[in-house]
Amino acid sequence: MSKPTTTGSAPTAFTPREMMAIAAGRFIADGDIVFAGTGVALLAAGCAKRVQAPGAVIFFETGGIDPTLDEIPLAVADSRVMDGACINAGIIEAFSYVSNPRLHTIAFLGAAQIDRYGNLNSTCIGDYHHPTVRFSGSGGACDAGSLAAGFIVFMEHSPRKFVEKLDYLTTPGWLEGGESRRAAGFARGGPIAVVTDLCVLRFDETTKEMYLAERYPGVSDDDVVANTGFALDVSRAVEALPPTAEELRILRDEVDPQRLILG
Amino acid sequence: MSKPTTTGSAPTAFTPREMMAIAAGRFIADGDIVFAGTGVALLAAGCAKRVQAPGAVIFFETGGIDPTLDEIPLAVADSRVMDGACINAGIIEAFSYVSNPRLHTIAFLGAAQIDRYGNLNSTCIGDYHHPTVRFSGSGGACDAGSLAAGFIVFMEHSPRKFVEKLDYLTTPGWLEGGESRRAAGFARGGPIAVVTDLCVLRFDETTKEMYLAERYPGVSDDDVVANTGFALDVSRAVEALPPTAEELRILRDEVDPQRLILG
Amino acid sequence: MSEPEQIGGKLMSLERAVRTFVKRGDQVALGGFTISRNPMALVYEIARQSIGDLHLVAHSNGQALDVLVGAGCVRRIEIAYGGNGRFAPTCVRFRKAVERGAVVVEDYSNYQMALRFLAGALNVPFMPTKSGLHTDLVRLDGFSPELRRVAALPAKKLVVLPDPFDGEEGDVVLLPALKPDVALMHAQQVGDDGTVRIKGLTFADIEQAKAAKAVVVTCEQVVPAADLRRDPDQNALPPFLIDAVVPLPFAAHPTACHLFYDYDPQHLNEYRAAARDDGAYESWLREWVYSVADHDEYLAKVGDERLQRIKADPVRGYAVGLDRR
Amino acid sequence: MSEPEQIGGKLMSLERAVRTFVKRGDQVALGGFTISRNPMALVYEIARQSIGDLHLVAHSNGQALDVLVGAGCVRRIEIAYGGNGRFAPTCVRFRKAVERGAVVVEDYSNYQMALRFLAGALNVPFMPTKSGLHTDLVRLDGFSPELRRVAALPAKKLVVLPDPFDGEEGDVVLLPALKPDVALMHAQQVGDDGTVRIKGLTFADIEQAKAAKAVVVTCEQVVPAADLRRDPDQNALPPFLIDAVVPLPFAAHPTACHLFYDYDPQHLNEYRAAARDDGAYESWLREWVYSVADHDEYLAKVGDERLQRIKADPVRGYAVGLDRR
Repeated sequence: MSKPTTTGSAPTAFTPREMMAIAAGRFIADGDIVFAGTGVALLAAGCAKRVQAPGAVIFFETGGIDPTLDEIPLAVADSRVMDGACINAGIIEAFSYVSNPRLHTIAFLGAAQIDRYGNLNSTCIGDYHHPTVRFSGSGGACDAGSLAAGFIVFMEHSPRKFVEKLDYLTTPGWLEGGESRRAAGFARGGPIAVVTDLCVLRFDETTKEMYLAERYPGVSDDDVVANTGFALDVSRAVEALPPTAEELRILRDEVDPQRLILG
Repeated sequence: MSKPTTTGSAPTAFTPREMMAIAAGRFIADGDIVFAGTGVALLAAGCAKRVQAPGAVIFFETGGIDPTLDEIPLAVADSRVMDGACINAGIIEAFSYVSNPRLHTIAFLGAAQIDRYGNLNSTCIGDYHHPTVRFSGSGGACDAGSLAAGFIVFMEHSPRKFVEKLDYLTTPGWLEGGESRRAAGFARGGPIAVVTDLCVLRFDETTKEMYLAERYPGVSDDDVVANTGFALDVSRAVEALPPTAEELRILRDEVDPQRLILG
Repeated sequence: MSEPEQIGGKLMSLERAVRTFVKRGDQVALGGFTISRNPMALVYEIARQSIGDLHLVAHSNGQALDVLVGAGCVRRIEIAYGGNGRFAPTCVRFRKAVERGAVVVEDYSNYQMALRFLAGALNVPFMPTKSGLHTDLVRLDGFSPELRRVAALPAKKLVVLPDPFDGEEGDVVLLPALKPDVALMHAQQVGDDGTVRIKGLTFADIEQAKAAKAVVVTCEQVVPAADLRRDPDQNALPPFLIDAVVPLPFAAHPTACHLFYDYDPQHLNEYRAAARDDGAYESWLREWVYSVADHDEYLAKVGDERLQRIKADPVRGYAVGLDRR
Repeated sequence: MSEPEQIGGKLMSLERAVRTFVKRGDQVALGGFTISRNPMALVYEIARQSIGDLHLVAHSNGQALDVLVGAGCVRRIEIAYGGNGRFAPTCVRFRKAVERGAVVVEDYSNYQMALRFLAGALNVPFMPTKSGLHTDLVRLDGFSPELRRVAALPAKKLVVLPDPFDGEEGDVVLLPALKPDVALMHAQQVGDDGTVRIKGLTFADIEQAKAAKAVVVTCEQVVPAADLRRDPDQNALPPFLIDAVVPLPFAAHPTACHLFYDYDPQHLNEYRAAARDDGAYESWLREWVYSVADHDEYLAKVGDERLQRIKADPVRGYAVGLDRR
């Protein structure tokens, strides 16, 4: 099936990547600590901080906390996460903040596969001992998924990625759903939403199963279902608010003026 | 019984405290990390570094490592342990060095009581829950006694202090003697010597029981036995080498010129 | 940070910081070490506000511990060392209170207490160590099971675990995490965004702050955030862990503040002398704590001449040649 | 320190440092993180000396990992992340080697690996964490029991322990300590006494150095010890943990060294392109590693113009406005 590439008419035309950054950024509240990573996650964090959450702190798992970000870092160890930070911490110190129950840390994560409970695979495809495709591995994803107050997932929406069963469970989401995450020993956390190039998905409060929450303008329920490798409840779906002109201006002119991530 | 207060004739007359500092300092080898504390321990470390162990590192459990010591610190948290140090570490970092199997850390410790196996009490006299006398507590003594490559104890020699049974075992020595220290789970360490105002005591290689190794000039075996609250092997005792003129000069003119510890 | 000059609403008076963040019965972590960077102004204010039944947690503490105990604010203590170095090998009011049964103590070592703060900071239930195996620190509880229950403490002082990897490591001691209600500390500088910089040894202050549910910092100076953010490597704590900032020069007196001032030997000696006698100590408390309205009045009592005398050499960090007898 | 100019005999050439401290089959900890402060000169020299069968341990590593794997020096890897950020979301030679079964991998997370280095640094058998419960990181071993035995690794990848304090904490994961044979790292400055200063983020370099049996440091500058001892707060490692010091400007190239130079986007892009094809990669290795005699020749190949282009702004720490596409 085909996906929309640009939606709307000038001056509020936008790309799916722009929509993703803005939709994800809307989940951030003032005062949140944002475990940002790089790429579109960083755009989302940058938008959130400039739109509705000026007191949010952009945080890198390497230990760079609240840097100026005058330039976009291309890796979480980039010097650009250190410049003007309030503190350059070690890795252990950085994750101690992620885990700190006083702090409302929200992580942005990506993955190669996701299942209906928001568990993530960023390790491999195929048998773990003889993988057909090897990915980078967890990095800090498992840690953020385990310890943060919640996380938001960025995914390209395709049936290869939204799967019935993960090839490897790298990052704990709602595990087997229901109360299983708490029962496993996690005091908090879990996936809040999945932001794709088609839509925003959320998780049922009781079953913890993924459902379609918001379709982007121009996307149908069928588009989403066709690109999802498991059965999906679409009964609660509404159309997402498109990016405002102001959101787009901030994203393009302030967050990534060099278009290093927007492309 | 009476103890000698000054021994020998000018210019090599010396006090028991001077003898203690110099006798203890002689146990330090070049390259040792010396867990120094304050008081006479610091004098011993200062002597060792200037006499036979120029490459020894004077180390404070607070984290000040190899400071200039242009002035004598009066507590291990004194700014004088920070000035000119190679590193100002945290407490956890400091004890990680004590525990590091690559490093030969020798600790100088004091105590209120010691038993025949070199176990130490610096916590209380009487029942722990209703003590008749309360002392400062372990501080880092239990840690150094547990983790360092070895330790040397400074004691005032009296039957009240050299006891059959400790009121509280704060710092592990050879525990119940023999192989009991290794069996308890310690990979290394244990008391090397006890340096008192009368003598130097060491521990039998097999039984780990304390024995008299060196009497100070002018001290008899009987003086030592009378001041020790448990049976003591004196059969191996020799007379200690008195401080040399050079050792005394270094101690008095370089290590503690203000006589803050020598008195 | 809409109002940097107010440090996001965290800038407050000593009186308000203590009233807001220290409650009767709280578990309080004391920063500093023996005679260095003790949060003394906060301690005097706690005594003035008569906040009682405190549960103190510290590795080695001296003057702050002794004044809080002496003023009757303390009910329980978990600690490794109560002393002031050469100025009181065992803190006098601490010693008397334990011997009289006025406070209950549970003993650990310095490393053990620091690791317990680290466990709290990492939000894990315990930290392992080989320190203390077969000692009375491990064998003897200071707190009864009933007290543990009533005070919501871990069910056990600690746990000795055989090597869970079936190797040759032998036993290991598991130390339960500490999560104090409030950490009190004194720093050299706080940025007007709330970033904290400590110079010299940090002891376990950073772990204490991360483990605590609230953090109150007194400081020598509030400086522009940009000054501290020019070298983030040197900063100790981020703004989002700090609840109250009280700028108070000499707030660690009579203990030292590296690069700013030395300990005050005369004050510490006079304190020790007074502490030995109950009556003299009551007078001391009246003179130096209860009858003193605030920190300015305290400093006026100490006197400019004395403060000048302990002023630190800005390179060496202490008062060179100070008479310390 | 009888011969400060020789750093107590620890000052040595790249060739000698590698020959002395890196042996076939060693467990090697890689410092740095993805594209920052990787010990690249050491890695190139290991490849030139054809030291094989290495067991790499790292949290997140990129370029150093990929070159060592690509040059066939690596047999086993314990790691959290093999990538170069935007310059290779998964390192290409690493990916190919795993898919071809040329290396065996055991996966952990960043925090888990950092905690394992901390356990080694503290010389305790394990560290606890709540991270990874019920994931395949905890459920699936990468190494077989036989391999664990032969390679003298801990008998288990990790242990899941129920709350030993009988409280409400639930399960906790115990991660076994790492004690690498050698830690390789690159620092900005080393004093002529061997004191190491790292500027910017330290990642887990400090824990790795403390956990390792030997530590080899390349550095941008050797400076007088007195310069570093003027502010001991800023120093990362004491001299007594350092075995070899190799002063080599740009020894982290093409990864970044904060305050000194940025990563080299052009080099990283060319590397990725070459890595995709076995033949092209062989040529790349021949051109950039095997046919290069030493670090000076390497820098001459990179060229002054390129090195000037990536030179960092001394305040911001990176090359402002660098073309990073």
